[in-house]
Amino acid sequence: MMAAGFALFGCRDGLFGPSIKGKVKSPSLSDFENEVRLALSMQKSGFNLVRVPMPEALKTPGASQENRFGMAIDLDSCDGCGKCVLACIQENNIALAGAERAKLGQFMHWIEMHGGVPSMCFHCGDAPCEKVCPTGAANHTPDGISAMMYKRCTGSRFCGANCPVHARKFNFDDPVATGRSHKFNGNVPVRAQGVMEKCSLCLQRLQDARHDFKALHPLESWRGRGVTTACAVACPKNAIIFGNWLDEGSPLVIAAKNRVLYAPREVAALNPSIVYMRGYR
Amino acid sequence: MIFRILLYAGLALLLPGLAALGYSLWEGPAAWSLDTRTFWGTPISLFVFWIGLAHAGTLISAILLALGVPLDRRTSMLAELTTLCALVVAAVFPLMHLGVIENFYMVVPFIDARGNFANVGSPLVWDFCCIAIYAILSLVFFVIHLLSDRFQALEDLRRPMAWLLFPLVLWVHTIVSLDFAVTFVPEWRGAFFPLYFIAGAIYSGLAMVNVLLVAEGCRVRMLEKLMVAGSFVMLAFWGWNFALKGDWNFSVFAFGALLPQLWWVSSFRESAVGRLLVSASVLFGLWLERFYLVMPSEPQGFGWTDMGLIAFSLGFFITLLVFLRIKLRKPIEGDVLLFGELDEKPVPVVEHHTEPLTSREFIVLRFPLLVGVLVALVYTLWAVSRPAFDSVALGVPHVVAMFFPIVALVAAFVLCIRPFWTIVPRSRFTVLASAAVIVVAAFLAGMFYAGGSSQKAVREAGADIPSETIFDGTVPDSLHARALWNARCSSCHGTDGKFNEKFIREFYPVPQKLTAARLDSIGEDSLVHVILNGRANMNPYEGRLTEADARALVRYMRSLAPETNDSAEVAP
Amino acid sequence: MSLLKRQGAFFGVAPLKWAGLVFAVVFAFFLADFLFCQKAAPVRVGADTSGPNTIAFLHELHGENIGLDCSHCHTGAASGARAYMPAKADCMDCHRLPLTENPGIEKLDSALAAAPAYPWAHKSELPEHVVFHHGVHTAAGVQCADCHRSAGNAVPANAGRGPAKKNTMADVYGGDNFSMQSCLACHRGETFKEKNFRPAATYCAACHR
Amino acid sequence: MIPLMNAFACLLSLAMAQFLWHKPIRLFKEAFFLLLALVVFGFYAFFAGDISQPDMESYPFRMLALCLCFSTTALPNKRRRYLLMAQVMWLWIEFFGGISLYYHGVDMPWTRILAICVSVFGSTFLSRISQGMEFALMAYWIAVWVFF
Repeated sequence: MMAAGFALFGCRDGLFGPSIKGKVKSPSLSDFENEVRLALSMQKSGFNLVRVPMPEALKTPGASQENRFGMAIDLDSCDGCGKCVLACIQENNIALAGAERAKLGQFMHWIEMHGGVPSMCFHCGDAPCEKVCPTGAANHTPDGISAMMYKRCTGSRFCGANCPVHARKFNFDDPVATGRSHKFNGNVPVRAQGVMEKCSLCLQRLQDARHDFKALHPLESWRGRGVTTACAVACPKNAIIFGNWLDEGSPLVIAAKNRVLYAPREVAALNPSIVYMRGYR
Repeated sequence: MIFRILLYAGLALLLPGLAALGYSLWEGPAAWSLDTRTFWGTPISLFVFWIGLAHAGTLISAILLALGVPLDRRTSMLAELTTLCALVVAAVFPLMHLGVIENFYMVVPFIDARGNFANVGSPLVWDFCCIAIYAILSLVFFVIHLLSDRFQALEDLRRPMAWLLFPLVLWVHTIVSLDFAVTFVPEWRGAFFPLYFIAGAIYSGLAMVNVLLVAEGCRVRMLEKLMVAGSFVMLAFWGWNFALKGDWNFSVFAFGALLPQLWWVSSFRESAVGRLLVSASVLFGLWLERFYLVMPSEPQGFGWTDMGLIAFSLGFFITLLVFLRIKLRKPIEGDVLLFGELDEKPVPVVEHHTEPLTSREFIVLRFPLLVGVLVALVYTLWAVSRPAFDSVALGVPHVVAMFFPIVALVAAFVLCIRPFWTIVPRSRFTVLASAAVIVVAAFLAGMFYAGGSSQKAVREAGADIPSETIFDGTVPDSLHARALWNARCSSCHGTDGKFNEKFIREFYPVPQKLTAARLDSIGEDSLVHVILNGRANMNPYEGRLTEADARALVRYMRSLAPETNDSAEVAP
Repeated sequence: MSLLKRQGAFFGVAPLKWAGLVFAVVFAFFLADFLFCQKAAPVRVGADTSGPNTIAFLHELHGENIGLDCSHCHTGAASGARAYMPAKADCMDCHRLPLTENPGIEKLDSALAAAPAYPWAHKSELPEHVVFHHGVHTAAGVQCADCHRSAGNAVPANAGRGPAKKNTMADVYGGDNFSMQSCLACHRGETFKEKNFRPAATYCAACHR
Repeated sequence: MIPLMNAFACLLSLAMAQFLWHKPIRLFKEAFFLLLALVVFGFYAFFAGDISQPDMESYPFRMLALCLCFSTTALPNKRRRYLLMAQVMWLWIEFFGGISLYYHGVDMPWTRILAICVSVFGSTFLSRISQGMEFALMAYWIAVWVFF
């Protein structure tokens, strides 16, 4: 009954509070590099890709008609080195999986290799995860990012169950208390225990860029020029290109204009914002 | 006697179970077996199992009542009691399986101070509301039944309430099935899940009631036959599931459909142990079914915590049920008992034709249903108008799922308020108690409205000090320069290059006039030098501005300075 | 008829009791709201007179009346993300000179001499999952005092939601009574109607990360 | 192609309906025939249609509902009630099955649902169900089944 009482009042840590778990020192960069190497060694099998058209403006009410951010991953030049995974970890303070979960291949990485091809949340235009999220913690920004509001997440994991590509990672235990997280980037809060997390398309970079722009040009419209994601920066082959699908001048549109675009079969019908490029039209 | 044994058995299961529950609350979802594809695991399979039982109890008693099939009071009360206890057990699991339990209130589609609103398109929200409403109504139904032998007013309520509950139960369990049918998980695809779940619920519920009847030391042949007949129907569902997705589980088949056929052996059928075994195997088989349904992939590390949770659910249920059964001995057993041969020869029903929409139930229900529909409409419109849905395309299928439960709740309230008002004794205690209940409810509503408070961040020391420039990176353009000027220089030199009269005249000797011509003659570099290192009254900004900033400032200053020789007072 | 009678039974008996019940319900609701709502402690910055030779910093001596705007000392308040606290160097820009004939000037000088390089520190912080950019709001025409009410003009952050509390303390600045509620109220255009700001973003990811 | 399949399904359920609710009504007999019907429908759906189509998921059970509708017209007593319940079951399958498919991007079969609603509402007013009325109802159901 007392346990049920805890459940009612939500004392995750029982009577003693988290302090009992103690303070642990945070891991070093090399630990993360080792984990990425491990993840690459036991990477999942590849997607089977189907052709998709170039992403267009979203139809949902309130969706922006001038911004839809996304990425295109060039399969011709990507060699699956996995530098993007590490860059993503450092940008977004992603925690280590811990030994026993790592053995099962359950990493927290937002970017995972599927048959030598990086894959992350595809930021689907009509995302199944958002449809089933009970609290609205998983929701869509007007400019096409499938965002997570971690403070609003109640950890029902319905979104994770409903993601066709399993891009969502669940924080089974407290990354800080268990000493599995290192805060590389002060701009991104470390996710707490019990919330679902996933690729945010480097939301923080977009937010900062938008604000700095709006502060100086309050009346002009911001197209996200000059912003790029950590994985795109890190890619030595420039295989990952970030940009704005609705902006003719954006590097993304320029790169993808005369390429053949693909997406995994599971999400091809869900209007993904992130596509693969292979071959020329 | 049998009850005491059951009570001890229940406690023996409950206590270790509590330990497991406490541990999984402490540890969070990591405690039980999950993996990257199985996000729910044991608790939710238990939830589906017990909620199925919870629905079956009322379903059996309400359907039979609504359809006019006579069922004796004791059996039907047992069924309803099962419902209540199973509901309490089932309610624990969705709550404890959450990652952030203290945020569970965010699932309630109820306005919150910040204007957040639950996503009414999510089956979990439907679940929460439907099950809550169902719990309230089945409790009311049970209480009415409990008191119905003393008050005719309540006895008259039973059939209308049954007609309300009958669709509600089906609806609620359908919603539970939609939790799975809606998703993209290949193992859960199935537009037939509503029927599938309902059939499973009735089947397991019949088994449970039969088990309890064995404990009561009596039997109702009709229910046994219904159970065995149910095994046929379940077979069809499993067969179709196999045809659709090719997953077939032999143990489920064996326990759920094969073993129950032992009922045909008369010696088995006649012995209490035999009946117990048959019903128990049905229950076990259906639990297995739910277990494998909820875990699409082979569960990794199915450990003692899962066992403990199972033990907890079982022990909690038994303890609760037996406790209530002992407490309510008199009202449950008090009535005339007619057991057994009810269904052998169906009583010939004289076809007396009632004009459409004129049956007694309908006349009683007419007004409450109307009110219910109105309230549900208003609620739905209000909910959809919440700002949370500015960017969500809501369709009818999203909002319709909560419609009928709300109708049923309001209708039942309108239906019951008057008879209860007439029969409730006006003792001081009841008045105070009901008032207290209402006030507590209001308090809880207030808690939900307030929502949680997010704790402040602690900023590491020194972060307050501006980095040497607030615009790091590229060489500032004119807009940056203007911002810099307004922040750093305008307090003396004025935003427009005119002096800030209030400040300068009072405290500083006025610098000499500086026209565009003079600016040009001094030259950019030396002006930058002045800005960085200071001069007579000009402060050094070395370390607070980069040279790039200073240069941009000079250019900006130049743009402020008018070409004409008079009255330009731009001064370094 | 019976309905009427019932209502008589309802209200005829003891209207006071019913009124009391209703009051209790409403009270309980708001009590719970008050107890569990998002708190933010008022922050007093400036008038810190602890220590032997320190002097109360008064914003009204440095504000409008001598034509300095906030962003002169709080660098970035007008254009950056954060409004920083002035370093000692920023104070000395002006205080190098004797700015007044006031006899307290020696005390001021000694205080300034004793002051550390970075005398001020923020007392109120936003949670780290919240993004607030001062420059955007300034550019949109929001005055500092709209949110940071000053001794001069008392426009509390919760304007429109409650009576504007005229503050009596010398200098209450900073994040008193900031809540997502008040942010959203303004972003939805429910408060500060008279200033008719442009409509602002209300989707989660605009301010949260 | 699809209407043809539906038409055959319709005939099949009409045929299976002949076995149900013959006096003396015995629980096990009916249950057995229900099982039989479901198995037959299942095989039909499996072989006649493309299982991977989402709207085939509930096909046999929709056939069963239709079959029950047909069979209730032959009931000895309480026909109107059971007629209603059979149609409501059909409605139930269509509606909630539709919701679950709606989340997979399939549109709700509104016309069919509305048509069944109409017949449900209409048949609440049937006093006694004459031969002609039986025929009319069956024709209506068949039309709804095959064409909507």
